[in-house]
Amino acid sequence: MARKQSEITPEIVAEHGLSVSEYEIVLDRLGREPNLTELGIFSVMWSEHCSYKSSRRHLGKFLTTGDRVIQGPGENAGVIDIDDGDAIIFKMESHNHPSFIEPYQGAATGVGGIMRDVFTMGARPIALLNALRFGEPDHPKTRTLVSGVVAGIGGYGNCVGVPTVGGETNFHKGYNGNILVNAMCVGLARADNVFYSAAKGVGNPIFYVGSKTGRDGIHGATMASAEFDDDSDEKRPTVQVGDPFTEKLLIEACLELMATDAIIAIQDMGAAGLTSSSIEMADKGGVGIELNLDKVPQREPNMTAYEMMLSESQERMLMVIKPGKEQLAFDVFEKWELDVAQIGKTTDTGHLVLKHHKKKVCDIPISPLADDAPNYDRPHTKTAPRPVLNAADIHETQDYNDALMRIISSPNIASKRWIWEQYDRHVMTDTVDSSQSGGDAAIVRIHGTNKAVAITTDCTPRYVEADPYEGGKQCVAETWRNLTCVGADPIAITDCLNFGNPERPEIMGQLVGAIEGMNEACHTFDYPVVSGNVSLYNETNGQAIPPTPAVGGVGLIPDLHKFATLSGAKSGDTLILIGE
Amino acid sequence: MKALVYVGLKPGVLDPQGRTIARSLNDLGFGEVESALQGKVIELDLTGDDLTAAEARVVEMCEKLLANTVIENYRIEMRAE
Amino acid sequence: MKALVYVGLKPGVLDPQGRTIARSLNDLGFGEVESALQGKVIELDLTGDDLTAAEARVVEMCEKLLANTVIENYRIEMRAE
Amino acid sequence: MQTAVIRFPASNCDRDAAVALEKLTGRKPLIIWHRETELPAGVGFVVMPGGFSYGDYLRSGAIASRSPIVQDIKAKSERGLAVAGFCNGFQILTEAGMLPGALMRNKNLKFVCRPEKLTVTHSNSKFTSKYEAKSEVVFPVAHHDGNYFADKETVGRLEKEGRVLFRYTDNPNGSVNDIAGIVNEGGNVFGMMPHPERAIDPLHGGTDGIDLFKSILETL
Ligand SMILES: Nc1ncnc2c1ncn2[C@@H]1O[C@H](COP(=O)(O)OP(=O)(O)O)[C@@H](O)[C@H]1O
Repeated sequence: MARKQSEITPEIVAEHGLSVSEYEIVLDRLGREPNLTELGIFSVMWSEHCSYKSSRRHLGKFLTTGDRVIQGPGENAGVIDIDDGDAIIFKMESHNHPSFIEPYQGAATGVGGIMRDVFTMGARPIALLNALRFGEPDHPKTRTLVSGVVAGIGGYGNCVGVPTVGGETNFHKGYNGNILVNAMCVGLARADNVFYSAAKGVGNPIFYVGSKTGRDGIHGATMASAEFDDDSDEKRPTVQVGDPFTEKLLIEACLELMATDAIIAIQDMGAAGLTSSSIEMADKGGVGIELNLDKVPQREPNMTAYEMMLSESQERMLMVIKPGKEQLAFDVFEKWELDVAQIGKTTDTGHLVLKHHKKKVCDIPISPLADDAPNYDRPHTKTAPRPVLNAADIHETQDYNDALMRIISSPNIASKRWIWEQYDRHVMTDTVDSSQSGGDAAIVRIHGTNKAVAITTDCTPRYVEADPYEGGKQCVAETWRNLTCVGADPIAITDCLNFGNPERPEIMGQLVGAIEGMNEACHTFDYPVVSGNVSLYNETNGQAIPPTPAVGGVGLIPDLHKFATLSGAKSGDTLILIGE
Repeated sequence: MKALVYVGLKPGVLDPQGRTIARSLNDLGFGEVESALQGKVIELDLTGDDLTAAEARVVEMCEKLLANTVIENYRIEMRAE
Repeated sequence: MKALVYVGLKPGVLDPQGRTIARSLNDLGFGEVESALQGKVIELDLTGDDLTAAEARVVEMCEKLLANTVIENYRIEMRAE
Repeated sequence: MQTAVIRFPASNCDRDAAVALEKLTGRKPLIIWHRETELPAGVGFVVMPGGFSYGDYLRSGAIASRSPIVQDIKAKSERGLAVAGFCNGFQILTEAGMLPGALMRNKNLKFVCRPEKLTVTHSNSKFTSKYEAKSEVVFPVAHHDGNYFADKETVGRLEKEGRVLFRYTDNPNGSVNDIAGIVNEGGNVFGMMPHPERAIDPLHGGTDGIDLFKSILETL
């Protein structure tokens, strides 16, 4: 491989977010200097987002197994058994930063991404939820952010035709500079037809399906490097635009192909699209991968290998097809009018090899990319406990009417109807209960049966801020209670851990405390974590967001003749208070 | 006075609408269509008669509301009529 | 060759988008905006080089798909480049 | 009675419509792909389902309305074939010229999803014969482009000829004369923005939609 000795300067390494010591490991594992494409690949694989380098060791503490767990964390989404051969596949994910930059598209692509995680595994998405945190209502940016985010979530979910059945919305000044947009998707599959990402077998064809690859979302480093910018007059936007129409076609096409036995492995192209999807598939399957980038469907001319590998264009999937089933795959995807191409094959080299314009542009061993990813034990300090409020110190209000008015007019308590009325809650005609009734959890019937899943998302950041451990416990417990309240047996949770900069010990302390508290609740309830996502560095000018471990819970209602809802109370009914 | 504001996606931004339009024109037998882009035109009726001053204000309107400058470009055309 | 197709609402058809734009501009302090209309521009890349023949085809595209003549008017601009 | 549901790319209420038809006819409807050029013989009632055909790009329903199967359905409807379009299906029928007028962006520019009260204007139609005239029903709405518009003359004709079958009591989208659903001159092609197919099940959306299906199915 021809390369100039000086190609990778310390500045370029730094622009790629790799520390000096991380780059040392790259040099050591490769036994040479990487070229720019290879460096880009290491940088995204070892990014916080892909490698969970600050949180991995702590996430490992979570209870992740249980009687009903078919697949815990580690795949695109978690899978649980809901009897009769049915499985529920679900996950929650953040799209915080993109939504702050461009609220409509950021939120929309967040919904698209989480749905792909779910249907990648063979599930038809049946419900969406969203947990939103915004700044103060009178902050100058809040109004635009709220309306953009809500329109984006609705715009995507409504078009794809998956009901958005619930969520939560908070306003707090701690989110003025960093809003949180967490989306959860729940899908339904047959337990014996779940698809995984391990690319098994050598010589099997690799298919690319979905939208063409453009220069979307390729970050900083490329911008700075003139070599990669043909028309430098126009600074390239890093915002990705969602195309729910293509997503809908992808869902239908993938589910149609999944009903045959043509797919060996499948993975959606999320963050760092082609890079992380191909490496994860190869790593899990213990194989190598060779891709011919000339075959990648491209939206723009003159794309470099670097750009193709780092592009975050949306609505794309990578799959390993059984030899002999290529034509079947082409037929299905072409019927659904999707771009499709055979772009490579699995190999026995254990390497990721990329060819572009007949030249080898990348050749790196896969195992270090995945296994040697940094895994830090960042220093963490325990959050100092706050003094407990003494009830006696709080004066009784003189005017209960006024107190009540103040409570119900607070944006956090007030009706969220303005939001959920923009979401199609009824499509698929299995929504039994949703935001509309204000019940504690949404209820979605399993199509054609008399059972249902109950779904909720919860988190009270001010509790977590006061005491991460207790607050973490509370988030999990609240989902448990909300599911129980509608008559469901809680089964498992997903989570989205939104925190500030983990390199600050006090922030790391919040993260560790919350995880440990959540985990205690999980053990107490026998309520495992089956999937999740971590979003760190949510801070502006050194001001971190309130710690926000959003939890999504799923439970089963075995018999729809027995469930509870908020609607239906009549005057004269008896009210009963249970608990302390 | 009138201002015509043309708003379109920046080069490189995915235009799903344009793509879909081009493909369906092809399907309808218009094979000569290679690609399509969809943009917006906003026509504003303005009071006053100082075109230059008005244009500066329209730029402000674009930045504040009419265009989403994260993903869109705009172009302004002023007319006296 | 390029064709620019401008599609706008016919006079008399209520334009909720335009009205909202005008109102929000007023709210943002742009009192000079009396009214706004929102339309579409569709830019087509076409093969071939006979502008006149191509324009006739674009008219057909408008009638068949690009404009809904129940509520919309269209205008075509051909460019050689 | 054999019924059919047309499936366009990004239809998303095709299953909803199929469930409703199966429940009310006892027979699975045919699901017909938009690229088909001819409706199979024996189909007596066609539903154009809701959704976002072609992403609602260009205009809602526009691209779908140009697909091959719609041309065949249009021709057959001129000879009496019963057709109903709900939501995106209604948009497709207007774009195809099978019903007058157009569906524009909701007046407040927002997507709206809620149960909506409607008045059945009269029961002298193939689609409302099972309802009492002037009765009130609740169907869910879920749309972004449901603002029905037609020029004065057309609206006048629709009203005079009794072709407005449903009206909103609390207009959610700015439709002229609160129009929620209309039929063609022949009385055999019907379109509405609300979703009767989402109102056939007490656990989901109520059951007020059943009589609409019963009305039309009975005539076949
Ligand atoms: N962003 C949202 N998306 C969908 N539904 C929401 C959203 N925010 C709130 N809701 C719904 O509004 C209802 C009330 O929410 P909330 O005020 O959080 O009450 P509670 O804390 O009792 O669940 C719930 O049913 C919830 O699902």
